[in-house]
Amino acid sequence: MMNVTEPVYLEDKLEEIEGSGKLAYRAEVLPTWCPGCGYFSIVEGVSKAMTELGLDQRETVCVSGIGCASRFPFFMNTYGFHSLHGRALPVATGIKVANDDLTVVVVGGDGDAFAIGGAHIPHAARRNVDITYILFDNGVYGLTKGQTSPTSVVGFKTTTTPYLNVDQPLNPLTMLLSYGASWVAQAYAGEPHHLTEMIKAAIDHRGFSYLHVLSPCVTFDKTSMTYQNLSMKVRPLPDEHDASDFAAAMTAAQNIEVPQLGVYFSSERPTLADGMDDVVARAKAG
Amino acid sequence: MMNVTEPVYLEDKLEEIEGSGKLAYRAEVLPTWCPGCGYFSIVEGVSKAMTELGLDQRETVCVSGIGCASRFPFFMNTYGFHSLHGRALPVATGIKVANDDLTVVVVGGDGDAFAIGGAHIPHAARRNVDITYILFDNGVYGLTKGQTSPTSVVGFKTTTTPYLNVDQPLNPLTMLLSYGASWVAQAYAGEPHHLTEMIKAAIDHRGFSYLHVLSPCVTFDKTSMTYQNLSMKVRPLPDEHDASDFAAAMTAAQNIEVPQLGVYFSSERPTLADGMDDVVARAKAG
Amino acid sequence: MANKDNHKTDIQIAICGSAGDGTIAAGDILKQAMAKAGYNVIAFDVYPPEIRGFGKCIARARITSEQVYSLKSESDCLISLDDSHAIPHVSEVCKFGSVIYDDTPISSVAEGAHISSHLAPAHLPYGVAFREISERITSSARSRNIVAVGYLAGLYDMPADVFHQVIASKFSGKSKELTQSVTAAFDAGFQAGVDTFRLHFDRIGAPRGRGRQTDLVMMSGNAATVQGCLDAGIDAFFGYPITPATRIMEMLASEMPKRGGRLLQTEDEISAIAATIGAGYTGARAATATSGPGLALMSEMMGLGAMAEVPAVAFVSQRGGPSTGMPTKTEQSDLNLAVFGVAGDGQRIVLAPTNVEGCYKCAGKAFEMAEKFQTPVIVLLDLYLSNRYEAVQLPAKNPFAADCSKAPRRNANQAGYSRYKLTGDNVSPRAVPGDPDRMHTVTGLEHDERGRPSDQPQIHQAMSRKRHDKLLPALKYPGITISKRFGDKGKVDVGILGWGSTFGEILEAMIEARKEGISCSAMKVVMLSPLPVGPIIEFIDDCGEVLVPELNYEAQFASLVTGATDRPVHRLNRVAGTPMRVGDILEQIRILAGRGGLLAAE
Amino acid sequence: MANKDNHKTDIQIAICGSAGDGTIAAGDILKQAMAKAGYNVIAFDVYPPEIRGFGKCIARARITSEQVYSLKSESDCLISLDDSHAIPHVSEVCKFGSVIYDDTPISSVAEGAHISSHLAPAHLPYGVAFREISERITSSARSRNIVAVGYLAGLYDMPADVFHQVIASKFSGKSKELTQSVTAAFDAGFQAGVDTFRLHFDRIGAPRGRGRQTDLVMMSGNAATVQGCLDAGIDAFFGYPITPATRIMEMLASEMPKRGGRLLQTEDEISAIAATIGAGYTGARAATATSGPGLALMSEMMGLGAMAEVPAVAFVSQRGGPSTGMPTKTEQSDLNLAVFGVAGDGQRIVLAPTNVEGCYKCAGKAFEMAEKFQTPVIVLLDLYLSNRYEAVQLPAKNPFAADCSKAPRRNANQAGYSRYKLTGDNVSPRAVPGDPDRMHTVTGLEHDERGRPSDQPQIHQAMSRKRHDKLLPALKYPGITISKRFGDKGKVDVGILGWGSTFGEILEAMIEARKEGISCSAMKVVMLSPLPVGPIIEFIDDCGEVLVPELNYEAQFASLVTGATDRPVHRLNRVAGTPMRVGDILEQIRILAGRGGLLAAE
Ligand SMILES: Cc1ncc(C[n+]2csc(CCOP(=O)(O)OP(=O)(O)O)c2C)c(N)n1
Ligand SMILES: Cc1ncc(C[n+]2csc(CCOP(=O)(O)OP(=O)(O)O)c2C)c(N)n1
Ligand code: SF4
Ligand code: SF4
Ligand SMILES: [Mg+2]
Ligand SMILES: [Mg+2]
Repeated sequence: MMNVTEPVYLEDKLEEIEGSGKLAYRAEVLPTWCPGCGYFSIVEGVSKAMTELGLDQRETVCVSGIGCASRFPFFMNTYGFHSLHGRALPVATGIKVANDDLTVVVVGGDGDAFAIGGAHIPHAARRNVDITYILFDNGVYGLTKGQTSPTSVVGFKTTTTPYLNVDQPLNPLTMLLSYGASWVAQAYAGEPHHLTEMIKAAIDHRGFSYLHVLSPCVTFDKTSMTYQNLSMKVRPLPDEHDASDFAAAMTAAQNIEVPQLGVYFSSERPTLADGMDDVVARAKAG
Repeated sequence: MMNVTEPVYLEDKLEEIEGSGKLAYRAEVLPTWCPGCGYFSIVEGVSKAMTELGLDQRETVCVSGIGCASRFPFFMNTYGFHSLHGRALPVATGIKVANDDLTVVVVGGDGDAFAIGGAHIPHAARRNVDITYILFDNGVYGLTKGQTSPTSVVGFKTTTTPYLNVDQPLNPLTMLLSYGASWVAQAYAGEPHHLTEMIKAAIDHRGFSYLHVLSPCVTFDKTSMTYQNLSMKVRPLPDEHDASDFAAAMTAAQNIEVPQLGVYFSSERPTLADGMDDVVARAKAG
Repeated sequence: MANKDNHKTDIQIAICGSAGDGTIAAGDILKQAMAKAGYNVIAFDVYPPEIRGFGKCIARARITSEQVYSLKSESDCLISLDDSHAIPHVSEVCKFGSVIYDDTPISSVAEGAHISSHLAPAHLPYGVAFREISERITSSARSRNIVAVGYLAGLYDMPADVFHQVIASKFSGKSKELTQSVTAAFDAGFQAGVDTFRLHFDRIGAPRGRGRQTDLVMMSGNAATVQGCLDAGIDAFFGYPITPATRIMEMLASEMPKRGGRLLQTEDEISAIAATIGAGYTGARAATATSGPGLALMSEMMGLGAMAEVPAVAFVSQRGGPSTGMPTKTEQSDLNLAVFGVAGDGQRIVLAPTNVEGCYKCAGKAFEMAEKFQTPVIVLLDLYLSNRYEAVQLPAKNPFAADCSKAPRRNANQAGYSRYKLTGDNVSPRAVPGDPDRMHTVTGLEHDERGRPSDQPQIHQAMSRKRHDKLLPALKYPGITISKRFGDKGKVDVGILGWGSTFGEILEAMIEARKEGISCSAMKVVMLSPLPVGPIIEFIDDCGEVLVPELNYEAQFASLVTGATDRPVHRLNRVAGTPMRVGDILEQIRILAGRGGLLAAE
Repeated sequence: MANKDNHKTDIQIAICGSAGDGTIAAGDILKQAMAKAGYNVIAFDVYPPEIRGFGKCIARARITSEQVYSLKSESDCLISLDDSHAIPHVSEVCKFGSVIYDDTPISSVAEGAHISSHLAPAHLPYGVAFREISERITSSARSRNIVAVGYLAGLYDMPADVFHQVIASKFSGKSKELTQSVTAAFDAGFQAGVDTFRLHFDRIGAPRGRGRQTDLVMMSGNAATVQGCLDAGIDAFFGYPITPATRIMEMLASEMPKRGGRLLQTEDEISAIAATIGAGYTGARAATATSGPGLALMSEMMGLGAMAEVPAVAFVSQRGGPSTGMPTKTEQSDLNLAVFGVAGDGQRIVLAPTNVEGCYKCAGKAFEMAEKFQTPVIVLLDLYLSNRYEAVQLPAKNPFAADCSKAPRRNANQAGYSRYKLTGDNVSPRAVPGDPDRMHTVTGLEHDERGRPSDQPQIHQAMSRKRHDKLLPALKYPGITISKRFGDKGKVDVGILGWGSTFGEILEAMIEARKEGISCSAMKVVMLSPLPVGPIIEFIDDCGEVLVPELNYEAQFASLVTGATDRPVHRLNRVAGTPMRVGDILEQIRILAGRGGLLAAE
């Protein structure tokens, strides 16, 4: 497993991007993120995954809320909806209910998702809306310049917690599992290859897939979720891990000391659209 | 364990209430709920628990959102805040932050909590706000006359799902555990004695205590969460269950076929107020 | 009964009982039957507050041969299914009006508990053994409400057959026995009514225009709204229950799937409007429905709809406010929120129908406008309009256009597609996901024509103008009444300017006033945003004095009008939770007619 | 330099560079020092949009000996720390103004990339080796911004000592070496400036009034707001980050705990205002801060505050809208939302300060009023006011009252305590949790005096009146300016009616107009709800024509005023994302003065 302990700089990536032919899925404008931001690997990974999956750009929609992460749709050459802080999931749900043929990729930051958007995740998951939700977790509010987020560690010093954060962080993986998400995985911006594989699998999954991506904010977090720290901590899920075993997934997800990368849980069940088709069938049967 | 398969009628309870001396904690007005509503046992249980704990009414605040359940504060002779649909927890958090001496009991329905209020529960739990949250789960929207709720079972027929509900219900217990609630238990309106014990323990707990109460809506649910069905299904947690073992709690909570009653998880950790005191201390130390 | 024909009919029946008595059901059968018989019917039921129990229900129906616009404040007949609830309403029975009640209370009641001891001398008492008859005929007391309706029908010489038809259709699906026993209960009551000695004027006259029975249907404002959605071809609906809008979602939930439509009860109002906008973004016709508290929560997302220029329709049925307020009482106090409740200069279209037929029209047209102008559209109803029943005739053929979206020209240069192109009519050609090679991102950030975020002064200035100006043509939108004047033409002494459900009472008051020889006319304003300033100014300038009656405390519409026209108006505000009284409006008209320019005095 | 004293000073410095150049820091040192020196300073920094990168920063400071009210549209001196960003701003440098830039670019730059080739003939160029000097003195180029400030100070003959003091305090806490090297960099620049041959009028005159140095402090609107909260004894704060309000929470986060106060960053704005109201319910002084999008989300909870009559303070700093809009640009387009954005007739107090000192006053008084009138209070700021710096003098002694709550009388009958008692002043004695034997439940449902849910007509009518009338005395609240007239007294040709940050530009324009002999005066309205209708009408009736300049597209304040006064006004609206230009206002004044009554023409 290759570990990146150095930030990935945009400059270094430029030719690679151009060479890759992945530009089909990339807008002309290059991301305006800070050099070294983990998000570059994600936009990389998504376009690579889309290329390899051969997705049709005009049938693909990227939906986001507000935040650095949520700038994502502007950097993609697909249809995009840059919505409101915390509301990407309900917007995406509306899109899928109205047009189930579309491939919908939802992205957002940790604050966007677990703070202001917290009421929507359980329902997108339990309804098994057929979308892919990629969560950019940098453990901080980037766009507003460095406040604590629901995934910030205790003791984290920010502009709103100058005397250190005292709130215990949330555990997104156990949460998503408890919501009934039919596919749950974790990746790390510092491991672009694995990240890309995960993105492919997530988009491939029929139903609600949740991909949690650990991604350093090089500008507002020098102490906590840095490349240095993460690269030392992360491990792959043990080979013997059985992604069809919910209890096992729950147990693995409880290990917050050592963030494990890979697919925690994967199962097939009817999507929201399936359910709605049944409803229509029953209604027409009368 | 005594099982009630018959609805509890207000009339039958009247003298008992009067005789009980628990009226100290009861408003003169009797609850306006439908005769037989499971909620009567809860208002009973809370006043009984308060009597036995000898709580000071003027130092006690009952906070609620909107719903049949949320009418609760009007029926209590304590301070009360009947707030907005889904917002009981943030209101209660403000109350405790401002005055930590108060005993705060928050009540709400399944829709109030897990639909519109869903964003607030994770944060009240992770911050370990020192309040007691009693969730009246009847698996339906009572006050608005019978629509599906986040805990309604698949196949449930309501006015908004005339062709049957297709959304998989949420599992509040695993959710609250994943949020980091420091005390999680389940009770049943049909078992008033156990219910009262649970309420006492919940109020006793220092930190965020979550008590999930299964409570039939006799008016809008004739098929699903009825006294009949519940009384047949519920079981006590096995005696060997260790409430200090988080993993064990998680496992027990995953059993949705057989709702188990009792304390799933209980642990001591600093409350939000403790954390804020530390912050003040650090600030003053400079 | 030749005399019947040349005998105008205008009787109002009030049926009063508790939730358990089948009060609403009885009223329902009555109004359905009389509409079937070709009468003009306006009905409004009053429910107990949201919390369950044995609260009071009142079903009121005004049955007339001529077109009328509201209920009367006095009823001609009161039927008591529960004396404890009905007694306070004896006072609403007019002189020589009749009171029908059960003369066999289960137990001998306490002193004063029986309604008969509360009647005025001028009231005609009819004590009938509802319960006894019901028990005799159906071996249960549960049909006593039907017996009462039957008695009324017999007493007033109403045609039994239409009642039979209504009962049959109402219980279709239920067991045959049930239908039969209910019918039997009705007939027994009917006979009792026929056998009762009664005065001539109890009888009702002939229905208005003959042979129209078939196409006259009894409909509530909510039902008409639903029909409008269906005829406009609604694809998706997202809603969260809240009184008095819940019924809209409930009716759509049973109708839409039959047509392949999709409905989702969301986790809250924010997600309801978010999903509506998400669906609208794909080109679908989508809507949500809520009341004031829900609209408040939707405010931010409505602003996104305006900024990103996404079509969306929101039905908002007002109730008593502020906050949770009075969920089962009517009020018109969410106008400010509907028109002004958005961060920044986030305009949108706001329509407020004034009657049941208007609900149908506005509902359908709302989808057209949302699409045509790429904007959120709010249709502002209120509890009185949502739950009020009128006998209406819907157009034979579907009046709504299927697709009003301005699509990009086929062979237009697709490369640099500009979602927010500045065009002559300020509406930009709109591509949706699935369209080839017009990929773009919509956003709530200010943006250039391509949709790229920008905070350049000239761009914000140009886009602000675009978003404002593109809505103005809505004021000339075909097939819907934007504003309309009634009554005397030209200069008049008194003008009444109204909106929403209250306009029915306004019309009644104006008609009365003109009978009294006061020169006056009334104008209804259906489009509240953008506001038809021109026509309103014309109207105001034609009137010596202008009165604006509305059901709110802050005179929200009056202030809106004055703010937009620089014209002073007189305000008449009531917040009783009940419809405005025709008499109250009339009184103000008289005062204004009596002495002009008491404006200063106000 | 005797001539210094009788020489008025009014120079505006603009420092322009990219986020990495320490542009804002340089401007900060400059304005702090000049304020210390006793000058009147107004400063406003422009940041790049929220998303990170190397966007343009501009720090502008206007330094004067007399009191002024806004920045000038032209600067007297431009310092370029990055030519690519500064070049577009050469045009804002006035005739004979100076442009200071680095004459040693790292590499030989491309044709036209150097600012010197963009100067106008009338500009005085000063090429200085910032980078070289910085590297020589501090062996790093990072202090070139300090060198530039030093050069400016030397060039303009500013007192070096105050700069030394500011640098010292700014870097206190940092290493001693750092402070020394920075000071050294300043001195090197200063010397270079002194040694530069310069024209007389570059020198600045004496500061205004002597010996006031000490009590003059440089403060931003947000900082003044924070000071107001602290002096009013804020107990609890709940907020969610959003530009441009975030700084309020951030400053409170470091100050409140020192005083034992508690601050919580909540999960969203709904919980922020909910917790604020929860805290207010216990009797604490609590507040939140947000911008338009957050206020939209708070709308429902604000309505609860109004209905349940709970004190709460919300600071709302406006930015470009609608929706996410332009987060780093200023605008005044949330007035409608602040005043009308609530379901039902849910009134509240809305205050809009017009300058930094006003932020302090309004912040403190907001807590008093919220308590006294048992209501939510919105303090409406905007980005320009939040981030604008002024040299202000805060009152020597704390001007805010500690407890303004109307408590129940000790020996009042405690049994049936009525939380919502109807009283003479419409304010009910308020018990809070902990008070003995006054247990009660507050609610968003309509309620009787005891707080019991009720939808009785007379109760709703009475409570609606109570909630409306209780706020009216706020219009006479002591110790705060509700509205105020400036300029010519009595009848005037032109009146300018303004609110919020724009009033600075309005005053400047009025002063200019009067210099031109136009009879005019200006009125600022600080309380937007309830609106001081009386004074406004008086003012309007004194003016031949009234102009309402504001930074929004829909003329929100103008419509509010007309709606409340029946008086027409002229509208001047700009949505450039930047402050209103004094020249634009002046031009309108001239037009209006030139020919009255062109109203019809409008
Ligand atoms: C309703 C609303 N509240 C607050 C904001 C301000 N805001 C923008 S992004 C953001 C949080 C960003 O953090 P996160 O979601 O973790 O994304 P990141 O920037 O870290 O990628 C906030 C609070 C907003 N735009 N809208
Ligand atoms: C913002 C808002 N949306 C909707 C409603 C309408 N409403 C009142 S209670 C309720 C749900 C009640 O269900 P639940 O929370 O399960 O409580 P229950 O009545 O079953 O005890 C709804 C949707 C409201 N009052 N406010
Ligand atoms: S602020 Fe942090 S999250 Fe945002 S772009 Fe920069 S590095 Fe990435
Ligand atoms: S409706 Fe259901 S929940 Fe509400 S009071 Fe009646 S039985 Fe209880
Ligand atoms: Mg983040
Ligand atoms: Mg429920």
